[in-house]
Formats: sequence, structure tokens, C-alpha cells
Amino acid sequence: MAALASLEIENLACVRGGRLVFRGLGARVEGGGLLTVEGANGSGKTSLLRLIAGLSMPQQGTVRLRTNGGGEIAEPEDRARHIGWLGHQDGVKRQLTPLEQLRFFAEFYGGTADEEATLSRVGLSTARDLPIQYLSAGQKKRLALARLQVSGRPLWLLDEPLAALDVEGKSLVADLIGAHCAAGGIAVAATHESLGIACERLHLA
Amino acid sequence: MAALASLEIENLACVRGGRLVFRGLGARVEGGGLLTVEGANGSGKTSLLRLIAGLSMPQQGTVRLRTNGGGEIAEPEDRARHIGWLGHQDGVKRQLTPLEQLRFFAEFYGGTADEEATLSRVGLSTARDLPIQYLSAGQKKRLALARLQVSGRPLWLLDEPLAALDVEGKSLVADLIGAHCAAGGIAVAATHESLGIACERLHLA
Amino acid sequence: MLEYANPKRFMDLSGALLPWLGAVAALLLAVGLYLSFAAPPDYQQGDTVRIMFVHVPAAWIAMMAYGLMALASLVSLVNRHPLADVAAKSAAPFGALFTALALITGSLWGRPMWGTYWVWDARLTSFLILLFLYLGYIALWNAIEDETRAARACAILALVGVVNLPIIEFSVQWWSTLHQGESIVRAGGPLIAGVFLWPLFLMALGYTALFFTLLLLRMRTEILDRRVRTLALGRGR
Amino acid sequence: MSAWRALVMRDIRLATRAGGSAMLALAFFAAVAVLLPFGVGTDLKVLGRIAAGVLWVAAVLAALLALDRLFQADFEDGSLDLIALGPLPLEVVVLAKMTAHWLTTGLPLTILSPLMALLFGLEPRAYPALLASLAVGTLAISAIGGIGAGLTLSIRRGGLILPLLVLPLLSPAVIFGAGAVLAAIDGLPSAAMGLLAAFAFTAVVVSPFAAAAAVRLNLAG
Amino acid sequence: MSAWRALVMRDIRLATRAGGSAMLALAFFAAVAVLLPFGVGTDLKVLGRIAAGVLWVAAVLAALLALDRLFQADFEDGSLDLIALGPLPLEVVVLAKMTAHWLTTGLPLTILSPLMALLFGLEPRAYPALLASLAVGTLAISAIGGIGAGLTLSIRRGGLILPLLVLPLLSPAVIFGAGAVLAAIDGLPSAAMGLLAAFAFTAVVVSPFAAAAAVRLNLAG
Ligand code: HEM
Ligand SMILES: Nc1ncnc2c1ncn2[C@@H]1O[C@H](COP(=O)(O)OP(=O)(O)OP(=O)(O)O)[C@@H](O)[C@H]1O
Ligand SMILES: Nc1ncnc2c1ncn2[C@@H]1O[C@H](COP(=O)(O)OP(=O)(O)OP(=O)(O)O)[C@@H](O)[C@H]1O
Ligand SMILES: [Mg+2]
Ligand SMILES: [Mg+2]
Repeated sequence: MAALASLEIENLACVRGGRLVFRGLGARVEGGGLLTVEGANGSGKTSLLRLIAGLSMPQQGTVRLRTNGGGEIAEPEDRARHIGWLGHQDGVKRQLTPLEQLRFFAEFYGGTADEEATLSRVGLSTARDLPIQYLSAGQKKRLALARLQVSGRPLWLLDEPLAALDVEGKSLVADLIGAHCAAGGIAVAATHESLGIACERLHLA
Repeated sequence: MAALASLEIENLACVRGGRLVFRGLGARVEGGGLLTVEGANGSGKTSLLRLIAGLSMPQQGTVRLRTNGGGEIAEPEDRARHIGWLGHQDGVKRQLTPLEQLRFFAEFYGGTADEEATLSRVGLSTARDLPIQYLSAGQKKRLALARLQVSGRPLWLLDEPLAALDVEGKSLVADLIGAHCAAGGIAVAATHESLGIACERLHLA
Repeated sequence: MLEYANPKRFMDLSGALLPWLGAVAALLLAVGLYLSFAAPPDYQQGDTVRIMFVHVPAAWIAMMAYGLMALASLVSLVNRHPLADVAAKSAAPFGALFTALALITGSLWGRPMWGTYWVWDARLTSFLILLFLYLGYIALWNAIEDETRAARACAILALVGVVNLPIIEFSVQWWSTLHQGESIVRAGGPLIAGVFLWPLFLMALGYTALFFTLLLLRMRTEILDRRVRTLALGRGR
Repeated sequence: MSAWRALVMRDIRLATRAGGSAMLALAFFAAVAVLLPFGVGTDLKVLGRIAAGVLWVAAVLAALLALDRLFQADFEDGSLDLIALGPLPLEVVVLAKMTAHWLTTGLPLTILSPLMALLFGLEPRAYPALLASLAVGTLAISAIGGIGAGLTLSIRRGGLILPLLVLPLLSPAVIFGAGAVLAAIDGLPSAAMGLLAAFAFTAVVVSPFAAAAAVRLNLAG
Repeated sequence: MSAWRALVMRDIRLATRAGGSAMLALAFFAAVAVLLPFGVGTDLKVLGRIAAGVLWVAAVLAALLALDRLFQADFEDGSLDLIALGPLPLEVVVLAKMTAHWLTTGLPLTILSPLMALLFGLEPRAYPALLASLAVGTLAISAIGGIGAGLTLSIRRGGLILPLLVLPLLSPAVIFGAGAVLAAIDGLPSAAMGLLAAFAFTAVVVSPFAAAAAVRLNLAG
């Protein structure tokens, strides 16, 4: 994992469907830091994460990554290569088993993780060869968590990472984020619940 | 709303995909009561709700409703007519505006609710004529809540009612359930978070 | 050019221009139609030749409208200018209309000339395809709720579809067809007598003025619609 | 009754809204019919002969495409659970959806067909047979297609498996329907129209039960 | 390179799994080709004449049906976000998906076509032209269809609008493709095959860019 020095957001404005969602947003997260994004329903948390990922373009403002070497990454295409994405939708294919999906993502993202170990870490070892449609909501979310780990990307963007998870699953998420940050990664999480770890907070009005 | 005397579950067993999920499950909720179903991911909460609704059939055991008049409802088709359903998926149509969707459900379920008042109760009054795809995850959930109210059904089955809602939305859910039970209704909620109201608990292992 | 592309400027300018343009269209069409009927019957075709004055300009406008739509789409993709979106979106229904008009008049003409309403010849067929391109374009606009997204998706479609224009234009040269070859706008001067040329010319100008009148009207309503919608969205939250 | 009306109206609204299936089924029908002469050659004598078959097959395909998501869209977003818990028996729900489907595809296809027939140079005296056979035949398509849509409900890529299930069941409709038109071209009497009507009647009566059973099965899964 | 391979393999696997599009496109192709003679009548002389056109149109439709969800399934379940954030530029991603589509539909359709031609009694000497024109033409279908699939990504009921967008763009392929076969039946020389190849080449070169632009804009929405 190429460690990052910081994520910088400056004067960001977001328009969706012709409507201003937020503007003048700024934030800065150092390597090893966790930023949680809070705010009411419809305040723009998901939109902000998509802007950071470069999946959509801001009306105004910049998002910038700095590498430890001092390099600066401003182009969305380059930024995309540093991002581990845990979206609102689980991105899970019905036709493939958990192990197959994970293998595909590891190969596609060029990671070197041990897929089976990752699956058992998220509590899916017994389900690894089941058809996906046999999984419950929380089990699918766990698969998405496994995929995130396998990606080997330094900047994690998490949209409601706790949704659908049981108590043990929630503490698993906290552990995973903790380990990721301890290794020098950065995480930004939009959530309505506390993650239970130290973090900076950004509140969208 | 035809008030119910009780919901009785006896010796219920559930098999999914050839695998036993739970068995020997029993519970009884009196009119005005709230039962929360807890348990780890994959323990069968969603499956239990579908069994109660009559959407799927148990391997063994019975689900029974008793009306205040002393009548007994055991047939799944009859039971279905008493159920207000808030599923995991939001059941929201992209092509229709919130108001149109709600109107359809009110007419379809034969309710007599005031749709606009219901929408403003769940905080969607300003969004009532927006295309649905402009709504955030939480806003869609709020629409589903509005639909539940409009249904006018006495037995509410709620699958993770708090997911995707902000703090204010969560207390709204608690209020709605409270009001429903106070009016003599019954609610069964599968959730990983506390609803913050008094309830009986059923724990699936 | 771009300074007129400011929607406000556009509204002012088009508002001032519209009555004049409308008047010119009406005048040209009136004179053109009068001359069309005043022209002598053709020695071969008799009175049916008069369909030409309705048919040929309609076909021209139909193709020009697609060209215009594609051009506006290009501008919209490159410069992201909302006015270009509005222009492209507004041109489509009238393009479709004139295409339909050319098809209908053409097949009415075909009955006396070729003995059938329809033949599957290259020009007719490629022109029918033009109608489908228009319909697809309109359907795509309607199918995507989000305005900007719809605009850009449609721009891509319009540009890809541009390949059909040369096929229509040159179909008469590439394949032997029943349909008339180039007889008016061609190297070496027109093959048509002056009595027919004049009304045709006036009708073509009249159609053009009519098209632009309709286009401007439609663009204005579209812009006003958008303003209303943006206001409504601004309240909804 | 008002629940039935609400459901039919909702489905019609969904089908005619942006991206809805009604207009598109028409456009698809026309596009397929237009595409064929490219490949077949443009001899109007040949085309007039095959017009009935081509229009029938194009109509079947257009209606099938619109069927694809008859239940599936509602299934995937959870609406079908809500509808199943509503006041109507599932058989009636299914019938309402088939009705809306026919009103938004079968009926407009039938109305458009004479125009298409004109392009193909169909014998004028065969027009009544074409209209009648399509009006009746599309009823059978909506009904039998509904069974297929119910069966393929839980298959994500149901779009392809559906025609496969349904086309063999529909082949009698195509045979009788196009047969009625062919007989009319030659001015011959034919039992085809009567057979088609009987086929459609049976389909409409039986399908709601079969389709409802299929849907119920998928909901329980 | 291994990312490209992973993506193509995944799409092939999805297409060949239960309910996948590969087998079904074949079956659909066969079903349409079989259905048509029911409507057209069974005169082998007529059928042999229209065989090229019918097979071409059936192939186009079969490939189009499988295209419908080329990107849409991935879009709806969120996979497309993950793929867009992967190591490949979106143009290459799109090309990989078109490749997988062709390998699972265009290629098998081409291989199956002689069998269908046999049923129609196609002139034996036209077989090479049929095979060659389908092999090349399906490339154009996968490419241009990819643009349509990208454009209709965010439309839930995209199944019908897609053919409407794509069929007009594909009509040259049908004209040239079936034209090549018709010329071969008559033993005439023809430029159609060359034109088809040029058309397909242009389509394959241009489409990834147009399709990627379309996908990108839908992701941003
Ligand atoms: C549905 C049937 C028809 C269609 C779709 C059609 C289409 C067109 C189109 C697209 C053009 C414009 C060509 C250009 O500007 O290059 C055109 C021009 C013309 N058409 Fe037709 N046409 C039809 C029937 C007829 C018939 C029956 C006649 C008379 C025999 C006719 C005579 C002409 C003439 C004289 C021109 C002007 C040619 C020139 O100088 O370019 N058309 N038509
Ligand atoms: N369609 C299905 N077919 C077969 N088995 C299934 C199906 N859906 C779920 N299961 C299995 O049934 C069990 C219970 O699933 P269920 O969805 O009821 O769990 P849950 O308690 O709601 O979990 P969660 O907290 O994750 O939502 C799981 O072990 C799951 O693997
Ligand atoms: N596709 C879209 N097109 C236009 N507007 C949208 C779109 N998606 C969301 N919006 C609007 O943008 C605003 C922000 O939405 P977003 O999804 O970012 O909210 P959020 O903070 O994630 O909310 P939630 O807590 O409910 O998930 C909302 O008001 C919503 O109406
Ligand atoms: Mg969100
Ligand atoms: Mg669950």
C-alpha cells in the first residue's frame, strides 16, 4: 500500500439535479487519520464521497492527495487509483460465490492478499462457496468489507459502513479501519452512528 | 385500524436453501406490544419476518393472529391483509414522485389517510414532487415509512427500520411505533440498534 | 458568438427577433404557395408536380435540422453550454416533424409516379431511418430524468447518428434508385425549368424561416420551463 | 375494485412514463419490421407475401421485451412484497398487470400494424384479418408472457430466458394468426381465426393462475 | 493486462453461468429463426431467398438482447463504481466488456448460423459469405450496441429503448451483411463484404470512446 501524506479538500461545492447541496467545504486529513462525515438525510454525505473518489465532478473547488514522497495528485483519474470504495450498494454479483468475487477483485485491482484468510477475517469462511443469493443483508456487507481489504488501496471511502451489520460486525469495521489507519492509510466514513474510534468530524448542514 | 388482541408464534422452524436457520421458535405479543428481534447477521431475522407475513411458509409450526372479537386468523392469505410491511428494500419506484407513490398505495390498500400530511410528518413535504432518483438513501427510507402509515394495517413488520436514517429520523421511527402501539397495534422489528422504546426482545442464536 | 449564448441575452434577443421571423415565414410561404399553384402543370407529371414544392423543402429542412442538432450537440459536449443543449433538444421534434412531412408527401407523390406508396429504395429507406434516429433521440431525452445527464447522453447519440446524413445524401449516387437524383443543387446548374425553380426556392426559404421560428419558440419555452424547475428543486429539500 | 383500478393505472403510468415501455414497444415493432427488408431484399411481391409473418413475429418480440420486467422490477425493489400483502388475491394482481401490459403494448401494436402493412405492400383485403388476428393474438401474448415473466422473476438476466420459455408456447398463436392473414390474402376461407380466438381465450383464462403460482413460488424463495 | 484478463473472464463467466446470456442468445436466435417460417409459410424457395435477411435480423436481435444489461447490472448493484475505480481507463474497461460480449454472443451465433441456414435451405455456395459476414458484422453489433448500453445505463426499463437507439445505427451492417449473402447466392461479385468490414472496423475503433463517455456521464449523475 503506497502510503499517503494527506487528503486535502478545498472550497468544494456540489450541485445535484440543478440544486446546490453544499458549498465552501474544506477539510484536511493527514496520513493515518480518520474523518467521519455526519449530517441529516440528504445533506450530501454520499455526494461528497463520490466527489472525493472522482466518480463525479465538483461544481467548484478541488480535492487533492499528497503522497509521502511529496508528490501531488489532483487529476481524478490518478486519484481513482488510490481509492478503496465501500458504497451504499454492496456491489455483489448473484451469479458468483463469495470466493469467486473476491478472487476477481484481487486480480483486477492487482492486490496480493490471501482471499481465504480475508473471508474468514470477516466471518464468511463457512459461506465462501455458497451462492450469493443465499446470503443475508449483513453477510453481503461483510463480503464488501473483504473486498475493500483486498483492494490494497490507501484511501478508504466508506458510505454507511455499519448499516446491516450486527454488533460483532460493527466492532469488526472499527478494527479494520483502525488497522488501516495504523498502517498509514486514510479513511473517510459517512455514517449516522458512531464508529467508536477516535476521529475528526465533518458536519454537513 | 382493526385492533388485534395478539400475535402468537408457536414452535416455528425455518429452512432456507436446504439449511435449517432456526427451529422451536415461540413468541407471543399482545395488542399494543412491540417485539424486537435481534441476532447476528444470518441468524434469520428477515426470514422470520417473511414467515410472519405469510410471504414464505414455515417448515413447521404456526403463526396466528387473534382479533379483539376473539376470532382467530391462521390462514396466510387472511393474515396478509393485516400486515404493514417495511422491508429491507425500500420498494420505491423511480418513475413516480413521492406523492404519486403514496397516493397509489393509499388507494390500493384502501386507506383513508391524508397523503400530504403523512409526507410532511416524515419530513418529505418539500420533496413530494421531486423525481425519486433525486432522493438520498435516507429520504427513500422516509418515503417507505410514510407508506407504512398510510397502509392502516394493525400488525407492523419492520426489517431494520433505522438503517440509513439520521438521528432525527431514528427518533421519528420510535415515535411512529410508539403511536401505533398506543393505538392498539402490534409491531415486530428486526434491528441491530436499540429503538429506544420499551419492548420485549427475541434473540435468535 | 458566445456572448449571445448567455440565456438572458438569448431571451431578449430572440424575443425581439421572433415576430419578424414569423412574419417573414408567413410572407414567404404565402407567396411561395401562390406561385406553386400559379405554375403550369408539368407536361409529364401534370398537377402532381405541385407536391414537389411541399416535399423537397421538407426533406431539406429535415436533414438540415439533424445537422443543426449534431452541431449543437458538439458545442454542448465541448463547451458544456446549456443553451446548446436547449437548441439540440428543441430541434429534434421539429426535425422529426419535417421528416414525417417529407415521408408523407413523398409517398403521396409516389402513388401517381411509381404506382405505389412505398418502395424500399435506398433514399427512402435511409430517410425512414432518419425518422427513427429522431425518435430514438427524443425517447432518450424523455427516458433520462436528470437534465444534464440527458443532455450529454443525447449529444453523444446525435453525434454518432450523424453518419446517416451522408448515406441519405449520397444514396442516390451509390445505389441505383427509383428516387430522383440530384436535379436542383448540382454542379452544372439545375435541371429544372425556371417556373418550377422560383416557387421551390421561395418555399425552401419559407420552410427555413418557419423552422427557425418554431425552434426559437420552443427554445424559449424550454428555458422558461427550466427556470421554473430549478426554482421548484431549490425549494425541495 | 378500486384496488384493481389503482394497480392497473399505476402500471399504465409506469409504462407510459419516461423510459416506459408503451411508446418503445411501438418503436421497436416498427424498427424490426423496417430492418427486415434490408436483409430480405426489396421486392414488394416477396415482401407482401411475408408481411403477415414478419409483422406477427415483430409484434410478439416487441410485446415480449416489454414483458421482461412485468414483475421483475417490482420484485427487485421490494414493491412486489407490498403488493402481495395488499387486498387483492395474487391471481387478480397478476391479471391486473397483464391487462395493463396489453393496454400499453398489444393494443397500440395492433393500431400501428396497418401502417407497417402499407410499407410492406400487403394486399388491401387482408387488412381486416391482420387487425383482428393481432388484437386477439396479443391478448394471448400478454397472458402467456405473464406466466413466463412470473417464472423468470428471480433470474437477474431474465431478459433472455423469457423469450425462450414463451416463444414455443406462443408458436400456435403465430401459426394461426399469420395463417389467417395468409388465407385472407388469397381470399380463402380459413379456420385459423377461430382457432386463434380459442387459443387466446384459453390462455387468458388459465394464465393468471399459473402466473400467480409462479410469482408466489419466487416470493417464498 | 491481468486486470483486463480478469474483467473479460469475469464477464464471460457471468454470461455463461445459470441464467447467463450466452446460451440464451443462441436459443433466442434459434427460436426467432424457427418462428418466422411459421408465419411466412414453408415454401423452401421463398425461405432460401429470405434466409440471409432473417438470420441477420435474428442475430442482431439476439445480440441486442444480451447487450441490454452489459453495463446496467453492474451499475445497479454498484459494481460499476468499483470497476471504474480500478486500474484500467474506462475506455479499456468498456472494450473489455464489448470483447466478452462478442465472445459469448457474436461468435457462438456465427458458429450456429450454418445449422440454421440448413433449415432454411440456403444455397450451399452462400455459406462462406454467411459465416464471414456474421463474424465481422457481430463485431460491429457488439461495438455499437455498447454505445447504446452505455447511454441507457441509468434507465430502469432500458430494455426497449436500447434497440430503438441501436437498430438505426446498425442498419448499414444488415444491408451490407445480408447483401453479401444475397450476392453470393446469385454468384455475383459484390462490394458489400468490403463495406461491411470497413463499417465494423470504424465501429470498433470509435465505440469504446463514445461508450466510455456515456458510462462516465451516467456514473457522475
Ligand atoms: C416517401 C417517399 C420519398 C422520400 C422519403 C423522399 C425523400 C427525399 C429526400 C431526403 C430528398 C432530399 C435530397 C437531397 O437534398 O439531397 C428528396 C428530394 C427530392 N425528391 Fe423525394 N422522396 C420521396 C418520394 C419522392 C417522389 C415520389 C418523387 C417524384 C417522383 C420525389 C422527387 C424528389 C425530387 C425531385 C427531389 C429534389 C432532388 C434534388 O435535387 O436533390 N421524391 N426526396
Ligand atoms: N434466498 C435464500 N435462499 C437460501 N438461503 C437464504 C436465502 N436468504 C437467506 N438465506 C440464509 O438464511 C439465513 C438467514 O438469513 P436472513 O436474511 O433471515 O438473516 P438476517 O438475520 O436477516 O441477517 P442480517 O442481519 O444480515 O440481515 C442466512 O444464513 C442466509 O444464508
Ligand atoms: N442522482 C441525483 N440527482 C440529483 N440529486 C440527487 C441525486 N442523488 C441525491 N440527490 C440530492 O442530493 C442531496 C444529497 O444527497 P446524498 O445522497 O449525498 O445525501 P446523504 O447525505 O448521503 O443522505 P443520506 O443520509 O440519506 O444517505 C439530496 O438532497 C438529494 O435529494
Ligand atoms: Mg447517503
Ligand atoms: Mg436481514
